[in-house]
Amino acid sequence: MTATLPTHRGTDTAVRLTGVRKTFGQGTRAVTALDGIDLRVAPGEFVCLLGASGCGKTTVLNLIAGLDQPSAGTIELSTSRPAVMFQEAALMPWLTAARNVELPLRLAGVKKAERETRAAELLDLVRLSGAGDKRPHELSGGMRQRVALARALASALNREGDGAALLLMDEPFSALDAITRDFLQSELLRVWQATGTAVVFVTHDVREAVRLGQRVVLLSSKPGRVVQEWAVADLDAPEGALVTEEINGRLREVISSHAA
Amino acid sequence: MTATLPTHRGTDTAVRLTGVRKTFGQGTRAVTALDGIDLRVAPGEFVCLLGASGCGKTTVLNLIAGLDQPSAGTIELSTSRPAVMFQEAALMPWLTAARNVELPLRLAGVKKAERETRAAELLDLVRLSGAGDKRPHELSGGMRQRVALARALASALNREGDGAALLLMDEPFSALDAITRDFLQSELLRVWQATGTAVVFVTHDVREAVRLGQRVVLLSSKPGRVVQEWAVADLDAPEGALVTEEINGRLREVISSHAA
Amino acid sequence: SRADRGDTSAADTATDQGPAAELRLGYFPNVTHASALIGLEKGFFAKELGGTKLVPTKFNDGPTEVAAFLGGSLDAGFIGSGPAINAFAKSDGEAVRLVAGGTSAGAQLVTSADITKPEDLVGKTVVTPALGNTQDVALKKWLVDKGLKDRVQVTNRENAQTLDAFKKGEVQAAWLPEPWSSRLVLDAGAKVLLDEKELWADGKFPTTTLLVRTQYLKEHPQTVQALLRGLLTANAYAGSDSADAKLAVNKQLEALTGKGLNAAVIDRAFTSISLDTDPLAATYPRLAKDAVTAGVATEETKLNGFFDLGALNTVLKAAGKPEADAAGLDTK
Amino acid sequence: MPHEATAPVADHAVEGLDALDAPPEQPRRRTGLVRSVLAPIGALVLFVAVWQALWAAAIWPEYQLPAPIAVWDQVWKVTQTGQVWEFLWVSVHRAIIGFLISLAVATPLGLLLAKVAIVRAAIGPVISGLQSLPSVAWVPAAVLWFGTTDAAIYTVVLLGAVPSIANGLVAGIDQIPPILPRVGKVLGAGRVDAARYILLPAALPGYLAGLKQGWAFSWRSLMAAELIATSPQLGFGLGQYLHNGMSLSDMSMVMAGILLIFLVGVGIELLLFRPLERAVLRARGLSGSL
Amino acid sequence: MPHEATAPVADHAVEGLDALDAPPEQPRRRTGLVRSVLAPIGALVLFVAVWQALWAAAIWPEYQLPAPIAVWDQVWKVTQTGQVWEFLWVSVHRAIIGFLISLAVATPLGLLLAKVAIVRAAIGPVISGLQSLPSVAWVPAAVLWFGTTDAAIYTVVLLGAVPSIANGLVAGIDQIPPILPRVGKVLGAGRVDAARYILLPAALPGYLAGLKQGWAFSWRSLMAAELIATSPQLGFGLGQYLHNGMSLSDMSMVMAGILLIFLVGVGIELLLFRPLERAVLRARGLSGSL
Ligand SMILES: Nc1ncnc2c1ncn2[C@@H]1O[C@H](COP(=O)(O)OP(=O)(O)OP(=O)(O)O)[C@@H](O)[C@H]1O
Ligand SMILES: Nc1ncnc2c1ncn2[C@@H]1O[C@H](COP(=O)(O)OP(=O)(O)OP(=O)(O)O)[C@@H](O)[C@H]1O
Ligand SMILES: [Mg+2]
Ligand SMILES: [Mg+2]
Repeated sequence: MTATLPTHRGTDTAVRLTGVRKTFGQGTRAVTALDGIDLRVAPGEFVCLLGASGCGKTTVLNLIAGLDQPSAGTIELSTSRPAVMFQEAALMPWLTAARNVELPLRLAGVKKAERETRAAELLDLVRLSGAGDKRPHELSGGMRQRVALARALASALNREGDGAALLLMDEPFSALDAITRDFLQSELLRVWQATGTAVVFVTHDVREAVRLGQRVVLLSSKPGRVVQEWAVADLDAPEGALVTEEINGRLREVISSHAA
Repeated sequence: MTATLPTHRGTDTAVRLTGVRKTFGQGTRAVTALDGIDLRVAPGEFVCLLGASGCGKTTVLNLIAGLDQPSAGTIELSTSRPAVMFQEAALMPWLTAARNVELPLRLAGVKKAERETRAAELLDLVRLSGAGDKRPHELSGGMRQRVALARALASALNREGDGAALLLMDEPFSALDAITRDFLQSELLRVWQATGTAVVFVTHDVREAVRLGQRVVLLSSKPGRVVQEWAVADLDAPEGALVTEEINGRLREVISSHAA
Repeated sequence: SRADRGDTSAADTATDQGPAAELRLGYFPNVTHASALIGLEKGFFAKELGGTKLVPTKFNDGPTEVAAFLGGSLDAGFIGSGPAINAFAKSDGEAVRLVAGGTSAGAQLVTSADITKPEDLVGKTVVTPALGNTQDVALKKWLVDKGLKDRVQVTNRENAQTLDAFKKGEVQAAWLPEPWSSRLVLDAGAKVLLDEKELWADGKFPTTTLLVRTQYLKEHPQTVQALLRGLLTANAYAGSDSADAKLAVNKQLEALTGKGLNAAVIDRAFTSISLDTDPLAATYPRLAKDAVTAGVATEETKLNGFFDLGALNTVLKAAGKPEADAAGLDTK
Repeated sequence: MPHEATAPVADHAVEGLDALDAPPEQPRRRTGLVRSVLAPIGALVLFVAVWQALWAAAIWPEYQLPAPIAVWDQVWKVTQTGQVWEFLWVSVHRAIIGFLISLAVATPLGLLLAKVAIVRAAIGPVISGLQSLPSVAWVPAAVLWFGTTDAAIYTVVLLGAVPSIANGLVAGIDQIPPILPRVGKVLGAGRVDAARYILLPAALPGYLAGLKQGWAFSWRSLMAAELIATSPQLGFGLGQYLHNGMSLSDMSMVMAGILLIFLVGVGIELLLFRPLERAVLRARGLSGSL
Repeated sequence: MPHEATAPVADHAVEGLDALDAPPEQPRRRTGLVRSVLAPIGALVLFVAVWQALWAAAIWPEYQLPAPIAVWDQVWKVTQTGQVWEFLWVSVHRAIIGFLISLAVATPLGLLLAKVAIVRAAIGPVISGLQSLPSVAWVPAAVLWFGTTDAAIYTVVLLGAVPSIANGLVAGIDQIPPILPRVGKVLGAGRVDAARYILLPAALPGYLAGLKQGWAFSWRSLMAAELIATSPQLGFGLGQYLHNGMSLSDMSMVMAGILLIFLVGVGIELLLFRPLERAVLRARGLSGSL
């Protein structure tokens, strides 16, 4: 996993959301999930998105990925197609784990032999070297999540000269044990540093957010709005613990204010 | 949610697994997920199951629930049908959230009016009072998980005179933010104390396991075996932190020994 | 088992039960079933049947009518001589009896203008309406006689299709019953190469006959006689007032199929058929033999017992007409 | 305005399927309305225009390709005389009764086939084999066994529709994500409850596809069966009308018959299956391009 | 031993569908083998026994219910003379060619219908309407337009099978969990790639169900066409054999014809669709009771 790709820090933003609103449904059943989201991610930046369950994090990622259209506001991207890891594993049930990882390479027209090597490397990275020929239904929940991670990385790493790269991840480690999670966090950081891709990372684990991110963005719920941001790059352990405390407190506030 | 049901501490075990082995597939593709599992859960006991991703925790729960048959060994249950919360939400896509929660009651022949009241109470409990008439695809990942939790609770609370009750939960809070998770942990403890049901609880969060459980059971992987157990009932905060440290260390050992 | 019990069918034990409550009468919407059409249009059958309810049932093809006979859901019916023999043969001489003739003659081999003698047919395909039907047997027998058997192809098509195919030039020859031979001649410019009349003594051969279910015949002979009286009246009417009879036929055709034939076709068709209650029993052994010669059947059907002309002769006698002859085929 | 007219039918049908918890329709967008009314009409107009052009070019003689207007005249004629209502009534009511009986027979059969391995192994292939038998092949046998009665007609229809619906249900059940029946089991569903509350609703999209095919088979088989005979007991249906056109080799009548049969097929699709399908898929968030 | 014989065919078929990444068959358990061979045979034996018993009881006269042996004699006769191979060859090769053409036409059509809303609105109902037109209705028209040639026969077969396959594919695509096409999109699949790598394989279970129905339609339509259109150019197929049985009112010949047609249907099911279906479902962990 030593692939290095040209980084594109030339443009000044990887993503910019301006006044984005998203409403699902019509009439009386309409739900406004997001309202007036402004967010800018610099090229190569690692941004963590936090918020209560159901506040609209997934919706933000979907909008950035171009899978949904905002009801209002604009979204600018410097890349034509970000790599996405969904909240569900969403593996193709008819493909083995290895073939699932190969899929983005196949779609990009990579040759079979190279595809296979790269998929094997990525499966190795997520500690699933032996499970390449298993089908999704034969994998445990955490294994499926790791295959999805490998697939997202395959998609992220396979982009040549395509603007600033961008990786969107929706709770990628939620189904993993602490040790595997630790390990994969480091691997993710390594990949991020090596490729200089911008990352938008959704998580529920505040400590994870502080550990990984350069910036933490907190969303409120119903409707989702940006409540506060913290710069958390290069904090040492005690500082990190402090910020974590602070974010947790703010999160609690936001949730209870909503519940009230 | 003040339903109290007759507790059945009369029998001496809620579940007993003896020498359980589980192999998936045949021939060269055979995978032994579990090998020689011995586990006893007393009535009313709260047992947490820990282990690396893919070590066989879900398989243990499936065997206890009677959804799979062990390849060897015996499983005894004092209840005819444990309540289960799966790792995936597994909601019925054609039913609204409220109807999903009502489903176990409907299958038990509960009257419509009562069903609706109870489902509303449970949705309230998981903080989804407003989402009762939404369909699964309109819910966020965390919301789906909470509906599944409400459904499992509906199934667990609706048992009259059916041996010792048993609740199996597979990473029930993995998709939830810290605050909601805290809240639901307390609610779960309250329900557990009120009903005296035995609980087998799978989690990746060691602190959660120590906080909730009376006993923590650690599984090794490939094949899954019981490595060690800790009694963690009624620990105070520093003791808890110590045990958490210890379990984490052991978990790290188990995983790296496997990786070696 | 079946063998020990022997086949004692209900028909053998049936006894006269007086007039029936209902008579289910089968027929085709076709000129060769003219007696039936006239009788129905003019109410001759209903009048004679009196209290017996007449249920006319229109069929589209012989085999289905045979199936209805064998299945017991039809009491009497006009039908071609080929299927009639089949119905008798396939039920081992049980299910049906031939009680009267309907129409005789009315079939021609028509061809395109360039075919002027039988030998011109070599290498060509001749069409008949259906395998084993009256025209099919006649054509194949004729080919054998002419020594053309293996040099001329025979195929079956629905008459309507034959007409279109002839117009398109896909087909150059067909052996067809009325009104189709007339339609080919008048609408599609075909020429008559051979009229089947020429092959039979007196130019008479059975085209349509009247079958009755054996059990019905035994239980309700009076009803069958009433039906036959109606048939005689219809034939007589056709003989005396043929213009109106043609009109009646066309009216029925229009009611049944939504469209009548044009007058010229009806006129021409009527000249080649004759409506006669004589079943022409004497021709049947030859028909049975021809079927074997033609290769349609493997063994000659035994026709003994096929005819039951008692009712017909009673009616004919009452009308002061000569009795019909069963040619010895009325006993087993 | 076929579309607006369908809404109540759909709702009603959905109510009837309340057991399966199909949802109320969601509000419809205007573009959808316009599209679903205008698009088929556009397609129709285009088709007739091409036909008229071909006919006007006189490449084929009239008896091979009648003018659109000639076909329309035939339809108009039977409409004027009111006969068309008789045909439609005779055929449609029979097809619907036949379809409903098939449904009642095929649903338990499909459940058995899908869920009981031995039944599937034993008669699964037979059911598929039956499906591949042409309806006309059954006509003589049915008449022989049941006479020229409605029973014969329904036999032919059932032999066509039952295997198709049962196979559709089996396919639908085969595709259910296995977790759902497992959930049903742990929630305490017995065999019957599992079928009623889990399998049937979960298989509903596939089952509906099977029902559509089943309806097509019923209707086709009925048309074949109506060729049997016409009598006061059997009435005069569309199949007979078509057959008469054929035996008269009247192309415009044949095309009018085809048109009427086709219109009934399209009508049932638009009035019944389309809204049902739409409601079922929407409720599951499977809207696709609907 | 139909079962063992099927394995290579299945593997081959799966290879042909490599594009769709169907998996190799998994090792089969002995019980499965026994069951899938013995159960249908058991069902067959039971059926013949009941038939024989009914016949022996002589409730119906021989001409309504021929003895099993009489039907068998007919089959034996055509087998002896070798004619049966001609019938089978003529019919089966035609059905297969017709089916393959239908497949090639219906697959892109189905994709268009499923994914392009305007196409669906415009011609979706037409396709369903076409499906409900009996094949017999097309025969005279096809013969009129194309003469008694293979073209006429294939026209009838296509008109039967294409709508059915296309509708099956549409139903399959409608049921794809929406997340999968979304995944395809973010992984960079264009329209064609999405169809090839995501939609078609994801819809494969439903598509296969549609193919089964499509095959049934091809075969039925072919039989209907053969029943009506006959000529020396067209050869002598099973439909013609059946038709001759009907013309001669020979019940045992009719039943022998039905039997042969049925056996081909069952054979294709057992040799082709069953193993394919099994492989596809197994690969996805949807084994159910297979
Ligand atoms: N149906 C199956 N077929 C084959 N192998 C299976 C099957 N189900 C589970 N396994 C294997 O059994 C092992 C244990 O799986 P299990 O789902 O119990 O893990 P787990 O402990 O729940 O993991 P996680 O924490 O990731 O959910 C895994 O290696 C998995 O690949
Ligand atoms: N297709 C949809 N239709 C209607 N409502 C929707 C739809 N998708 C999302 N929502 C609503 O939008 C809100 C935000 O959902 P989203 O999935 O973005 O939450 P989230 O922040 O990702 O939550 P979680 O942490 O639980 O995954 C929720 O209230 C949800 O009910
Ligand atoms: Mg989310
Ligand atoms: Mg698990």
